[in-house]
Amino acid sequence: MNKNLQEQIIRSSGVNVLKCMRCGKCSGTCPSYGEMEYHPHQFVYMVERGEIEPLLKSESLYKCLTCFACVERCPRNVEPAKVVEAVRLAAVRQQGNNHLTPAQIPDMLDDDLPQQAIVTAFRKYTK
Amino acid sequence: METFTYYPGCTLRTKAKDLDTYARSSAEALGISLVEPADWQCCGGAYTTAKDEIATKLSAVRTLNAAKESGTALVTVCSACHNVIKQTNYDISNNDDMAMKVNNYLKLSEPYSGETTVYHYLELLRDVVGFDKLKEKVVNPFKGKKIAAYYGCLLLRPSKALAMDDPENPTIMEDFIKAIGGTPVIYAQRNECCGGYITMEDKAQAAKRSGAVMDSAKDQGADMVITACPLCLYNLRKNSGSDLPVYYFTELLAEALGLKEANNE
Amino acid sequence: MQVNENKEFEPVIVAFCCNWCSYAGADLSGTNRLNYPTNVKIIRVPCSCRVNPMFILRAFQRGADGVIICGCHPGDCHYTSGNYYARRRITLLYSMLDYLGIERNRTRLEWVSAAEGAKFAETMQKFTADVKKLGPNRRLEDLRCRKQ
Amino acid sequence: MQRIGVFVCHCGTNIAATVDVKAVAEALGHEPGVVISQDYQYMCSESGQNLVKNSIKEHNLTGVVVCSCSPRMHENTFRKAAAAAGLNSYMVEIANIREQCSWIHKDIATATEKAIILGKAAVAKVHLNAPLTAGESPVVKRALVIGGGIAGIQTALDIAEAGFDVDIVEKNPTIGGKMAQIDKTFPTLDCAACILTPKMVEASQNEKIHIHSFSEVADVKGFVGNFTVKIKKKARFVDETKCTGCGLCTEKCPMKKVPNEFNMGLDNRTAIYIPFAQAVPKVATIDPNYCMMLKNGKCGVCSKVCSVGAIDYKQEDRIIEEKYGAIIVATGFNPIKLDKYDEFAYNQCADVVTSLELERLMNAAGPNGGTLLRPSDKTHPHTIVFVQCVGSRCDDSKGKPYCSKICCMYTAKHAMLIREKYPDTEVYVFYIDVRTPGKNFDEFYRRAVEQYNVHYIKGMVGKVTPKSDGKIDVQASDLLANEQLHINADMVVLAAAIEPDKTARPLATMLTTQMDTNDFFTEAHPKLRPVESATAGIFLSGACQGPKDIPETVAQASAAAAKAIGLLCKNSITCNPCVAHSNELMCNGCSSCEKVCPYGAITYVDKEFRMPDRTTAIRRVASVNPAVCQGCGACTVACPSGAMDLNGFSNSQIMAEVDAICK
Repeated sequence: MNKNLQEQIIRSSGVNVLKCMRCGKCSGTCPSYGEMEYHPHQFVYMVERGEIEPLLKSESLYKCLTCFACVERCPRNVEPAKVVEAVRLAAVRQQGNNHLTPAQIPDMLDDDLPQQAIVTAFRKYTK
Repeated sequence: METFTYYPGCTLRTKAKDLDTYARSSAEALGISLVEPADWQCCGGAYTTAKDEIATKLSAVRTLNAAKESGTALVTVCSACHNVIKQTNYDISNNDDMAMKVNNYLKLSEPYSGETTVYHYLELLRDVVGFDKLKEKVVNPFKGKKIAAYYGCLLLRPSKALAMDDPENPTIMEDFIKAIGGTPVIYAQRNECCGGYITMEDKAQAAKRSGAVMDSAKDQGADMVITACPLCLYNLRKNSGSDLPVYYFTELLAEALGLKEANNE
Repeated sequence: MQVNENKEFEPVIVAFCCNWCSYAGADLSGTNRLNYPTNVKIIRVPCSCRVNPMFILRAFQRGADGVIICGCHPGDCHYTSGNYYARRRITLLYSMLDYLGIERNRTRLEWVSAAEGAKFAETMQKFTADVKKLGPNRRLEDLRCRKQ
Repeated sequence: MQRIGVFVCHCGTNIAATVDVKAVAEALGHEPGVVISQDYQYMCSESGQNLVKNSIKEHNLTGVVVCSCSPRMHENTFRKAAAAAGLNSYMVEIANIREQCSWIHKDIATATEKAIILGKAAVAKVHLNAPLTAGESPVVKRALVIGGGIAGIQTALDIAEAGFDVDIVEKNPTIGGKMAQIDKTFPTLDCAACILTPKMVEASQNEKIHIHSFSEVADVKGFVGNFTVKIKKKARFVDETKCTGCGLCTEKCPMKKVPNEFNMGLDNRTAIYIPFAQAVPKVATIDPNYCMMLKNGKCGVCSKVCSVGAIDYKQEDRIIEEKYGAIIVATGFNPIKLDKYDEFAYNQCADVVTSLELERLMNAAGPNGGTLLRPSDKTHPHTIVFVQCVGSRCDDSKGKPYCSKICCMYTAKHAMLIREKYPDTEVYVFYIDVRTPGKNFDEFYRRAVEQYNVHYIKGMVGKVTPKSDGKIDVQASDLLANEQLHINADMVVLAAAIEPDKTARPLATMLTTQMDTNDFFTEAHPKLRPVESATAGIFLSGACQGPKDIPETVAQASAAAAKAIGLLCKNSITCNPCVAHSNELMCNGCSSCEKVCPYGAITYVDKEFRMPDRTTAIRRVASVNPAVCQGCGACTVACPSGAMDLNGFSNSQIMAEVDAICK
């Protein structure tokens, strides 16, 4: 249980995790579910329990597509994607913890890849 | 002729020129003048919802403020730009703390507090031109063509901020398809994410998601898919493994209005 | 209420509520724990048409900063037509208050049904905020009535 | 000078938690005329009332102020207590420091300050109170039941049983309501029609019960014991007294493509129709939106085939007026619209249905004659997925905040019935919680799991994708297995939340009764007066007050009937003595009051007065009939000379309250 980290995530995301009624609809609707180690409902529950460290280290942070399906469909208006984003930001804000470096980019490019993809990746994965 | 501030965004200048040029020529034909602001900046591609992020929101506010200063509404075409700009505008209007911080940074001549109206090009067609009016101007209707609209995730969500259409049961693209003479195909995956954001890192996941979208559209009998997003177009064409053609909606618009050949000359 | 320069201005607001709709609406906002400022003090009357314009002037004279009258929605009056009488009387009172130079926003007539607890609370919040903006009622207050 | 006693109630912690009751009692003790000021934990309890009674006797009180809950709650309690101690009931005033103070404020200091001011206003008013004597008003021995579902039918039958006339107003062409559409009932699995239709017949044959079907309440005036109600009998274009219900017209009607609302639009009916075979009254109705004769004057087949000449294309809406002593609301519920939840593809796929639609699909009198077939292609479904809590238990922005209560049980019922009849069908139920409080309810659910092997999965469906081969991909989470599932289903059944009928809100306005934010009627007390509304003479029956299953609805219906009977048994009720009266010495005979009185309670009489010069003169003065006056006070304001005043709310009393608040 890490109170400081928990408070930071809650403040940064603006999400009230206590509104969750544990229906699992976020995970039922998540298009990236199969790729994730921790699923959307677990993000919410683990933040409620203050178990932030495992989330910070998890690859799941970079599997979330930020498609907001969970945000739109949550019956309790909990907005799980905003929790994932807040944890991801907390992770990449740590010194030397950028998920993406400019050096990696050339290998990922092809002729048709729109700029949008690169711009977005840098915004989401680096600080 | 009604004038609007037009924000193309980074991708429309390079890889998605089609989306841009057809949008411009069609607007002109429909009696709408799109004026690009000087020195616009990239919107950043993704909106950071975190409450403690301010810097990443500034470029979108500059664009919004440029429209405010010119006294016109702002029009975007790219789904991602639209999403970022509308979410920014919504938060500036509804979150005083954020509005204050943003304005403290920007030091504009007059603080910006969400005054600008933002239209997606589709909303422009629906709310300003009107689909009925558009229908009258169509010269090459897509008769008998079964067209599947792909909304993706950016155009509709979060619905509170985007307020464009019903997030689960949208009709704006279908109405557009009807206006240009086509037959819309409704399929359940039209508002699911194609996985575009992950395409650089995880091709397999992008292929799985875009494949699901294209399969669902094809399964319901679509002849083609249209989108407003360059990344969706790329991902659906490149990674889905489907033979179903994917176009920008503006390309079909220009063709229906009889402008496509003129453009290509 | 004395105007204390150090403290935020807290207006005195008198609310006349008809027994059948608005008083019940006020009770409902209580039952639903919907907050509104303590400045509002409710006087129960059988019907909005029981509110004599004289009561309103008396309130202003005694130092009230705002007076709000709440009744049933048009057409729903428990006594058939009382709220219409109230509406006409308030319209006349407005022209008199205009003549005296009392801001119109200090007096308000609102329709609140027994089912509208939320509307009651919102109306009171809004009215209190509006009266706060206007500041203390000085024009009509009879200083001889002021409690020292 | 009055001798006033002040009694401040703690209401447990309801008041005492936010208002310093001791400080209130102390402060009010210093008010002029107050001889005793006390606080007590529960002033409405017997010992609290005894405290009031004893104080009245001991201190020879002439006035009482109780600082407690709303006068709408306990004013009568304390008036009775005062009367028992020999003090006139109307010497009691209530300061509302609960609903209008402690419950809405959080800060103890300001809440206490406000409570003291409210108390002072009440003390100031009591100083000017005068003893009043209540008159009596007769009770009309007839009841009105609004809504003809199982709740309304049961209430009407019970009232009729007690010997009183009762009218049922039902907006549809037949009584029966939702229960008539249901196939089987839980937890006994007996057929709904088998237990409902005899009751419908009983209601129609009981000579004390008068059914106004296809009718609506248009207007309500009056008060407990004496309501005047206007009922709109909508034009059904068929003479009810002539129609025999033979059904020939419905067979011959050429307009056969009208969505059948009784079968939830799953099949079609004709433009002239009888909703279902056991309809009561069994009378045809013409739907003017589809009837070609009514739309363009071309057809008239029904009129030609009707042997009794019951068809009347010229029939118009008719308003009838009736007097009632009591009104019982039984307007019931509807499932919500599912447009907001199209991730479940309800609008995209015919085989995604609501539970009520499934009832019709399974019903022997339904569109498929009781064989469960998919609406799209009439084939047997082999995999069925049930989704719970669709629109229930939501954040306010997303749906209904309450639990719809009946879904867990009817889903277990559906699952069990399907497994019983079609053992080759796999049934999955996605649940958040299974809520089965009730007699034999959990046992019933367990039977579905253990005996019938229904797959209950803790989790929620997130996306439904219909496919062109007729299958439906259901994507859902299984929280216990920590897995995302894809089920290749043939049908999806959504347990849509239930909401009060749309007619309830306008009705509440007409009846001046309270509703909560979800449009359910509010009971007078959530525990102790669950079937009465806060408005005297209006009672609540069934799901209009909150989600309920059939046994609960029937229990509440009978309880509401008992309460109504209690009222109808009385020959008269004590009426309000707070009526207007005119000071003849001040009256100038101008007739202003007479013109504004909505009840015609004021008349003018010529009276002889002794003048100062010892002559006599005849003057025209106003006179109020206290039995007719309802005490609105319109006349008091109209009176230019200040002669007219209202008992209990006199000019001087209200001014005293104003002064106390403004000080």
